Amino acid sequence: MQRIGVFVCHCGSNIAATVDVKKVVELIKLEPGVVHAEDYQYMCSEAGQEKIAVAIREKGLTGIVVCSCSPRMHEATFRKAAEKAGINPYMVEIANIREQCSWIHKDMEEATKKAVILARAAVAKVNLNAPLKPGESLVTKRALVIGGGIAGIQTALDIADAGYEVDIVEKTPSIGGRMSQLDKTFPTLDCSACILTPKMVDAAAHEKINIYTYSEVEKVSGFVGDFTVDIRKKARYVDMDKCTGCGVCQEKCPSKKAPSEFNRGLNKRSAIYTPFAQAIPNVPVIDADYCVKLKTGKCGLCEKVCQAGAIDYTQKDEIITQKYGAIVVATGFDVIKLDKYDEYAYSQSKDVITSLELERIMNAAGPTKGHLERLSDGKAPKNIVFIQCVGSRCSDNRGKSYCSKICCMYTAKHAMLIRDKYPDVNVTVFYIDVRTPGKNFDEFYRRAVEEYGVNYIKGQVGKVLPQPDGQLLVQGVDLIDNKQIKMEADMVVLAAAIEPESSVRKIATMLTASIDTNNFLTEAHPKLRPVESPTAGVFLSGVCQGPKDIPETVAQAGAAAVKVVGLLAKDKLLTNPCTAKPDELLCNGCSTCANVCPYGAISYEDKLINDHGIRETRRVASVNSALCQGCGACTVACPSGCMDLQGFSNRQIIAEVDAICR
Amino acid sequence: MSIKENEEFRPKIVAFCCNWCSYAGADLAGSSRLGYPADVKIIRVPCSCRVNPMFILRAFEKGADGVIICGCHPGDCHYSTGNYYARRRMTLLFSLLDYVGVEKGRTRVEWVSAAEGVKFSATMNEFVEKIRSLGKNVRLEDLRCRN
Amino acid sequence: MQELISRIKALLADKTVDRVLGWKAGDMPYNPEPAYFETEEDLKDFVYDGFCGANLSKYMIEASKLEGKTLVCLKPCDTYSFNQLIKEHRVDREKAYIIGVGCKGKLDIDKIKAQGIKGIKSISGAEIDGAADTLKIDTMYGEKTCSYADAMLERCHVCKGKEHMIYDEIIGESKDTADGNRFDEVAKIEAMSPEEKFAFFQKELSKCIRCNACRNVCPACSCRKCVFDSNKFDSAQKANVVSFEEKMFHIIRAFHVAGRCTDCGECSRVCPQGIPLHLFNRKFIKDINAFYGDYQAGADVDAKAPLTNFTFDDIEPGERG
Amino acid sequence: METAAKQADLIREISGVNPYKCMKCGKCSASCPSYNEMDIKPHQFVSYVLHEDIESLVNSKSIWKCLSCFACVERCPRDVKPGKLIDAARQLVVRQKGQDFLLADEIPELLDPDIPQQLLVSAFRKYKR
Repeated sequence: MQRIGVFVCHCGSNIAATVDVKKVVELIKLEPGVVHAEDYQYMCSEAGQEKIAVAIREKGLTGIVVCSCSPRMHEATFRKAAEKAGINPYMVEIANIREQCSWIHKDMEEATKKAVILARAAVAKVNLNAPLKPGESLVTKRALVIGGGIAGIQTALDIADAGYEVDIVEKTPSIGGRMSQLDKTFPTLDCSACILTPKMVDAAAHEKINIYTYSEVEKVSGFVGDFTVDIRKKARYVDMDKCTGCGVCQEKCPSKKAPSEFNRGLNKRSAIYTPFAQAIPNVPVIDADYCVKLKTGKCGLCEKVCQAGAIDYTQKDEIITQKYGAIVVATGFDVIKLDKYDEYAYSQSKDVITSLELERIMNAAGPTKGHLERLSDGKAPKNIVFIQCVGSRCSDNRGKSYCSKICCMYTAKHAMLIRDKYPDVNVTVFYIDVRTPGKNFDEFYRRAVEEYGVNYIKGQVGKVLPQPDGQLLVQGVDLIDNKQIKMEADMVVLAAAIEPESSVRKIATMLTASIDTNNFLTEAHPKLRPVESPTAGVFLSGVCQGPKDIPETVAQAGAAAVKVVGLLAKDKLLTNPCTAKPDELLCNGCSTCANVCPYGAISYEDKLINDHGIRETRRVASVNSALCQGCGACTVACPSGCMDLQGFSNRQIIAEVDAICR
Repeated sequence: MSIKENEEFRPKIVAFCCNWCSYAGADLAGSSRLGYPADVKIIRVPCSCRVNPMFILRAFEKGADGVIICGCHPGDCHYSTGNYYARRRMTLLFSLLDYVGVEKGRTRVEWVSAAEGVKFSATMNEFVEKIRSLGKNVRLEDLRCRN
Repeated sequence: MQELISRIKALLADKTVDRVLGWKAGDMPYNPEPAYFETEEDLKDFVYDGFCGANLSKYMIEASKLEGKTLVCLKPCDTYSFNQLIKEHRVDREKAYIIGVGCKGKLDIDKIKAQGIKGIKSISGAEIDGAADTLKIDTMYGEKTCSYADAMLERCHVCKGKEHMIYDEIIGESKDTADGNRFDEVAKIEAMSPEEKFAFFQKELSKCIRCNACRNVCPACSCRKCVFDSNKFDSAQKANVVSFEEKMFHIIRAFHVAGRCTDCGECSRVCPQGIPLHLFNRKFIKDINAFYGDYQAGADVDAKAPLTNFTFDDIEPGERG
Repeated sequence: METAAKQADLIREISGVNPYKCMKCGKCSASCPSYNEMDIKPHQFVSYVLHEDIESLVNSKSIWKCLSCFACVERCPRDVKPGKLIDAARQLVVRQKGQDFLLADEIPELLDPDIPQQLLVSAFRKYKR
């Protein structure tokens, strides 16, 4: 029988206000095995931990139950405290009487009763705990960054500057991401390319950074410190070493009908292309869907004009397998599809555009060379209407329930830039709320109103009706004047909601990183661990975790990099000792467990077994504890109960069930 | 011990929650103060695939009135495939329990992510309500366990 | 039967096999029992007729550990069990010489007795070589007859077919005796109200005396030590006092063999209390077929078992298939 | 006061609308083809229910000017469905008059050039038995 000490935390008043902690102490003392029980203000404090240590020494405790907050919060704290006081850290169990009790119940009697039951269950479990010892695994000193936008670039630069090798995997032909598509950035109106391009160059030139563009992550296996990743390098049909980036091939290419991804499909590009002038690497790719040579075997013009001899139509996809200690997801975002918003006539009129399309139109390298003009007839617009929250803050099934966060600011930016460059253009913004938390943000928005005379109307637009003469009839409401407004516009700009890049789901599944209902990756803790995924060794950078602007993204990228560096700086990691363990005497050798193991951690061997004096060589399971992650799938698959999970054994769980149902 | 007629029926409910999603979802429900009845007691397991049918039957045998298993959404399992196995096992087990006359509402599987505190709380409220309407479990109880 | 015996003798004589796993005559004309035969002399008791329902594949687990080859007689439905045991590495194919014996349906003495036929002295017409139409029963009260089909085991009315799934040679003819729908009984229970279902199983299972015959005969229930005998779950057998213990036992037993049970029907055949235990297993089989596609355990050694497999869009627990 | 609360509850019950979901964006009013005819605008309907001023609603012109075109229901980003509130207020009046149900035979005599025909169609759809 264990000698168990129970420690009940008040958590200030968080627990004590709803749970009668004295009563819990009094009742839990009656449980078999409990030789000590006490309560304290803050068990997690230095003094609280000392109480545990003193009790271990004085009462010879062999097991500890702490009734406190969630084990996800302080299990590690109390395990360390126990270890310091000389008992095995895995002899500690937590009864979660805060998140699962005091915080959700109001009635003190009821909450106290439940707290006692939860404590009993923990005591019943500890009675069956056994000391466990973690194994060790080596750390591969190399990081993978998935996504080559500003988030990925910054993370990679920071990791590389700390002296570790980093690979960036980017699925498009160039790094740069969404930021490279922007014209200016708020709230200072710097030119986006002017501040991004140097970072791209830095990344490309960094000796510790290796960039795989036009590549995708195909498969991930392993675990923190020792991931093995397959990267598919898509056939580029251009030899990266030979190409000089002269651009002649793109000029001569006869197939110029492919919609330009970089310009959001607003104009066309050639089949062989670099997405934009500052692309890194400055090596084009051939789009096999449009290349005449690859489709019909005829043409081959680019090969003929290429003086470097870099064109290679025979190139094939290549799989690169690499080991990494840590993985950063920086997959970024896209704007939502607007096909469910017929009322805004996005698909009916070329002059109804998204804000990201406007960025391209205003950009000197864009489809209109930076001239503000209507895409339908090339005329200069006189009246522009901006509509906010298109698909954001929607609780219906058409849009997203969250605020996309960046739209208020970029719309103020657009309005201001237009009024600055074209003072005779009237700009109207329909808004629900203007949200400008951020340094110099509200000042920025006020300048748009006060200095640039942008007409902000509180209210929404109900519909946009294209007129026969090409004008757009905008019907909205002014909630302050309590008037319905009908106005003509020649351009309507929609602040479409942003959503995580579509490939993130697949990547999250490969990484077993959790994802929320909106496809944003979940952080390990919403406040305290915002750049880590709950999956060890996986970190989050940029909009894949939630909407954010450039400064926030860069800050988060740096934070993720520090977490990665902290991990890579270690030579060894302790592995989870809660692994599966077979009882050879009971093993049938049937292989059922191996069939469900996701890690291939179970193998079979013919082994001489001494079963109470009967010696027999037979086939039995053995678990590689370095590979086993402790999910327990095998324990249920095993019919004989031979396979058990250390730390969550069958008997332990049954004891908890019994204690709860008592 | 029989329930007195004027006494409100307070069911015993065991909730198995996987450590990575649902337990964290329960924590989020807690820190968001989204209440649910105290009848629900949570047992932390590493993954929904750790839940052995033996545990469920044991709970019923010892007098539980309902058992709910919560895990990561399919596709989001921390161990990548655990909840897929759990899904098949529980589908078949629940179907058999229904077949032997255990009311279907007494067992439930719900996928709750770490971000779904609201869903966790709503699910538990709903489940407790359901069990209250079904009343005490007598069909799988071991009569010797009654006091 | 003569052809079978002479072939067995030859195989024993030329040392192809060291022993034979078959059936020997019992003390009554209708209760032959599984037995090993090592010499020609032993074989005088060898019998194979309509009452040899016992599935011998499970005995091959122990036989696989013996020196040399064991000849085993397997009926078509027994071969599914044998395949399943190969899949689970419980038997050694190399140690087995399988004679696929013909089968025209196996008989259930209780069904004969239920027709009021008592004081049985001898039975003819159960020989495997015959037409298997009518049984002639010589009783203390004179000669009675009974149709072969009416005397068949429940499982033979839902026969899986006359093909042997695995064998070294086949001796004798087989017949597909199916004349019923395998899942009719299950569907009947499914259609009941929860109260009726509970009452039905309560009534059946309360007969259980926990003799473990079902477990011991089951080729899938072949654990070295059953969970109900070990302390792994604190679930070791306790005194038989109330009804639930049996329910727990039978539900878990059925769950442990789910996806592995070939529906050989031995559990129901051997139950001394006549509990239709196959109704548990068959419910699982019906559900597996409905939810995850048709699956016959033991038909294909390489197929993935339903419970160690999944698809991304499997139905959710509680949903109907 | 108490009856006002009761009536507000009734409107919520009939319409199935939770007015607390409204984020006051005004898209309903922006979409409404009868906006100018209405004394209480669609977006105000929601706040009237919220503030339990049902008296004003049932006496408003708006409930008879609403075309039941459901543009506001269709486009509301928060699933508040002001059109259903208006419908409910109208039903409240109809019920007070003891005319819970509408028969096809009664429609011709209800036809009035001032009432949009779609209102009748919509009412029939909703109140017929």
